[in-house]
Amino acid sequence: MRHRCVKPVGNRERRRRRQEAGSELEFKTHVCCCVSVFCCCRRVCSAKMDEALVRTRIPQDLEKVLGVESQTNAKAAAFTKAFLKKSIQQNSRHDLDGMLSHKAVILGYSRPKKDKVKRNSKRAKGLNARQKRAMKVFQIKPEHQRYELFLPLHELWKQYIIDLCNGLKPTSSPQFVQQKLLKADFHGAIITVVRSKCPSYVGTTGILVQEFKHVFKIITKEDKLKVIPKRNSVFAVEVNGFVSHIYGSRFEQRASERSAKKFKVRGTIDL
Amino acid sequence: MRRADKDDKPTVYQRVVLKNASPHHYMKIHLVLQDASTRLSAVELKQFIITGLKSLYGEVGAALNFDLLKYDEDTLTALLRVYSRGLVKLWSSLTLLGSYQNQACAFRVLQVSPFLLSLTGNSRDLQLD
Amino acid sequence: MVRLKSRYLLCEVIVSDRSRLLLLDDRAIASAVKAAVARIHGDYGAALCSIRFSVKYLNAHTGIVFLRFPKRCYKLLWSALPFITSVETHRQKIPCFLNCLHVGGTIRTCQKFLVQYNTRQLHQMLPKCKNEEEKRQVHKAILSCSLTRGNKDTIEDEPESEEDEEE
Amino acid sequence: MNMSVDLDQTPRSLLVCDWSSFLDDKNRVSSQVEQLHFNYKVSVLLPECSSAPAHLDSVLNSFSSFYLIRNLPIHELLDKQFLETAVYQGSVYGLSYRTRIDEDNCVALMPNGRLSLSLDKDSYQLLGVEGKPSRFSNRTNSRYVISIDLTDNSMAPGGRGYLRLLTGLMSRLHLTTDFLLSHHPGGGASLQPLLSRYDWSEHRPELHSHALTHLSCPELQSCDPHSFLEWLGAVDADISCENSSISFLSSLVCPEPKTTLSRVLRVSICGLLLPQDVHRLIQEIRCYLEQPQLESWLSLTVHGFVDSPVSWGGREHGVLRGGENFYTLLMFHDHTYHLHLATGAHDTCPP
Repeated sequence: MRHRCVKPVGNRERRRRRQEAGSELEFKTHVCCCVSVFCCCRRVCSAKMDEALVRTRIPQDLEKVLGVESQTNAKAAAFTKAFLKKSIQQNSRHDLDGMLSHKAVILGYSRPKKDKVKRNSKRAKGLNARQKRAMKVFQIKPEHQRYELFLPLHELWKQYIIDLCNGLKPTSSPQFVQQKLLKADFHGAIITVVRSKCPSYVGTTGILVQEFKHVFKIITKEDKLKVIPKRNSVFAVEVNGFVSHIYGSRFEQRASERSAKKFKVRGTIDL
Repeated sequence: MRRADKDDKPTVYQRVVLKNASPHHYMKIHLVLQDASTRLSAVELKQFIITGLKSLYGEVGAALNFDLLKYDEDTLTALLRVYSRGLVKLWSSLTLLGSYQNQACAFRVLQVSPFLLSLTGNSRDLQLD
Repeated sequence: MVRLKSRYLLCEVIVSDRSRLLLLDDRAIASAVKAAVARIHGDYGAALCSIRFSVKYLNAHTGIVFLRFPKRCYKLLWSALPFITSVETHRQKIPCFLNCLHVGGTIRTCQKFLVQYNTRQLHQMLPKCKNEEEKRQVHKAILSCSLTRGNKDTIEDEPESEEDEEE
Repeated sequence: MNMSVDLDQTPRSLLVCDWSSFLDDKNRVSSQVEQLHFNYKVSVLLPECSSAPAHLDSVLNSFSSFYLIRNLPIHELLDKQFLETAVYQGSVYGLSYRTRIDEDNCVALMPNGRLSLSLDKDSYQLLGVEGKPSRFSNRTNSRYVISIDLTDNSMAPGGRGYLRLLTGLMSRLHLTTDFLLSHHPGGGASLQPLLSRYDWSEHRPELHSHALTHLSCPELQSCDPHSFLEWLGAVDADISCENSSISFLSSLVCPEPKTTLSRVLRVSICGLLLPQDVHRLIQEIRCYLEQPQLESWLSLTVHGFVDSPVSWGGREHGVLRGGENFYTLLMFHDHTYHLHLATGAHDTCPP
């Protein structure tokens, strides 16, 4: 952390100075290098188990066999120094450049966002709209578009509403029933369009098989699947003699979201 | 304003279409008074309408020419004739006339037409009982 | 750009006794115009006059008045101006009438006209001068007529010089 | 000078003037008369005549009677028996009574078998039959006009359109109005099956005649149409034209040049009048005019119903201020005639 904060400034500083006075910088780098070389040597030596062993003189007999002449201690030390200096100097210089460029990379570095990754993983669990469409998940096959197939659903729905409204006796108040119906699920209800801005929708009746945000899909007695926009239409739902009118324009939510939604008490009844 | 399509022999067949050419407009109005027993003469009625015009449109409005063609004192129903350009002024001042001699009153405009003839044949008067 | 269009009426207040001109102020003129409009055009006119009517500028020395009316009804309001016969100010009734000199869409055009008008007046005055001193003064005044000087200066200066000559 | 703002504008009005002769093959009087289906009032002005001639009187008295049904559900007009006895045979004239076209739902059944409904927005949305926005409603459509041809195949009893309209009128929009009915040529006999089920009454057109004396009359051949109509209206409404131009109350005067007629007879007849009867009357008047007389002209004015949803032909009609749709036929001795047709605002041009 500290590095990230401090070094870029120093780096920039240094670059600026290099531009100002190239020679001075050169010199400084050299000094720097020397220091680092020394450090290196020392580290290398200590890493090697025994320095003394290296520096021991080669025995006389071996000297003869190999045809080399052992140097004096001081001479050898000088050589090693020179050799190391020569060979390592290049590397250290390289490193320095590398470090400089590396630091520049640090400048623009940003922390990977963890939550994004999380969301991605979450989304990947389901299908997106296009995939759903391609796979026709929510489409009812033509051979299944039959009114009598959905009659049991309607029976279930009736039972559900009666349970929801505590038996739905004729004595129960319409306000109470409407309050319950407002939050109820309508899949399986028999709905009728009683008013619409578009006259051709008026009078259409059938079992509600699917509800989307903006449309109802109903299946009519003639086994036709009809898609009816909620907007600009009024629907009537009949349960045990209670007829409720639903203003579609005020009902434009998904069935699941509706339960949590608060409805406005007053509003225009105009389409 | 005018469109005329004439045949080759204008003496034989001629058709003229007049659009917005009527110089006058005619109004059938009915005065409703708070106290139904109050009677107005024709002169009083015209004077009353002129005061209405004067309060809404000032002296220029009071100078607006209109005729009280017919007035029935029993039913307080009158026929007015006004130049087409003054129709809106007259009508609006009738609407805003609210009191006659400190009693509330209102003018009901029954029918307005650019033809006097059409005021004599209003099918809304048909009574079948 | 959309803007509210107005018409500026450049009028001069004509009084018999010029010294009483100095008694005039904006509010007196405005109320006189409003009263005249209400009398001539009734409630309808008074309502139109209450929207964007204002007295933009009044020079009490020369009696020059700028009136602003909304463009859509300026003719109606204008028609009431000849009916102003007196302006009441400081509990005094000043008999006067308004003479409309120019109608413009902006104050600037009205000002240009006013400068031109006053120059013309000075030119007419030149032959009538009696002595050299007067002639010299009128010459000076004509030469000083231009719009390049400060806006208000021109308006105020020239009429004053004109006035000097008259006296 | 246009001082005020939009204060001198008046809604549109149309006056069509035709000058022609009955002897001309191209004259269209009979079609123009027949296209105005719902006539409320016919008034005839007979100059130099103190009592109506016998044959004119007989024609006026033989105007067919009409029927008023109270609280008729409109779906009864789609009744199969009614369609077969009345609509398909002859021509039936039906119009809702005491409904105002600017506030209520109006229904008209035209002789060509078209049913025209002028409905307010809420009723239209309930009914569920395709219609058109009315020319009389402004930007927000508050009135719709539905026009249905009952003689069409789809509107035959049992057909798709028929069932749709029937269920709409029976179950959703319970449209009930007082209804005026008349039938040509069957009269009451063709309507009897429908009438017998409801509260109905038969009405004769009301006949009024009024004699006027010393009437000043303009020169008709050269008179400006508007002045002529004004004069005729003044005569019809009993308005005196004897004013001086300086009188306070009224300055209405008879247009110059003028003559004075010693006697004038004004005959008017009110009710639901059939165009066929009007046509018969015109023929009779032409015969009457051929006799040598003092004054050789005669005028006939026919007023349409103000609240009818249709005027000439099947074109839409409405009330903006006056709802005028009338025509005046001024006939002369030499078989020439002047025909003035007038409609109010937003109506289409008469034929």
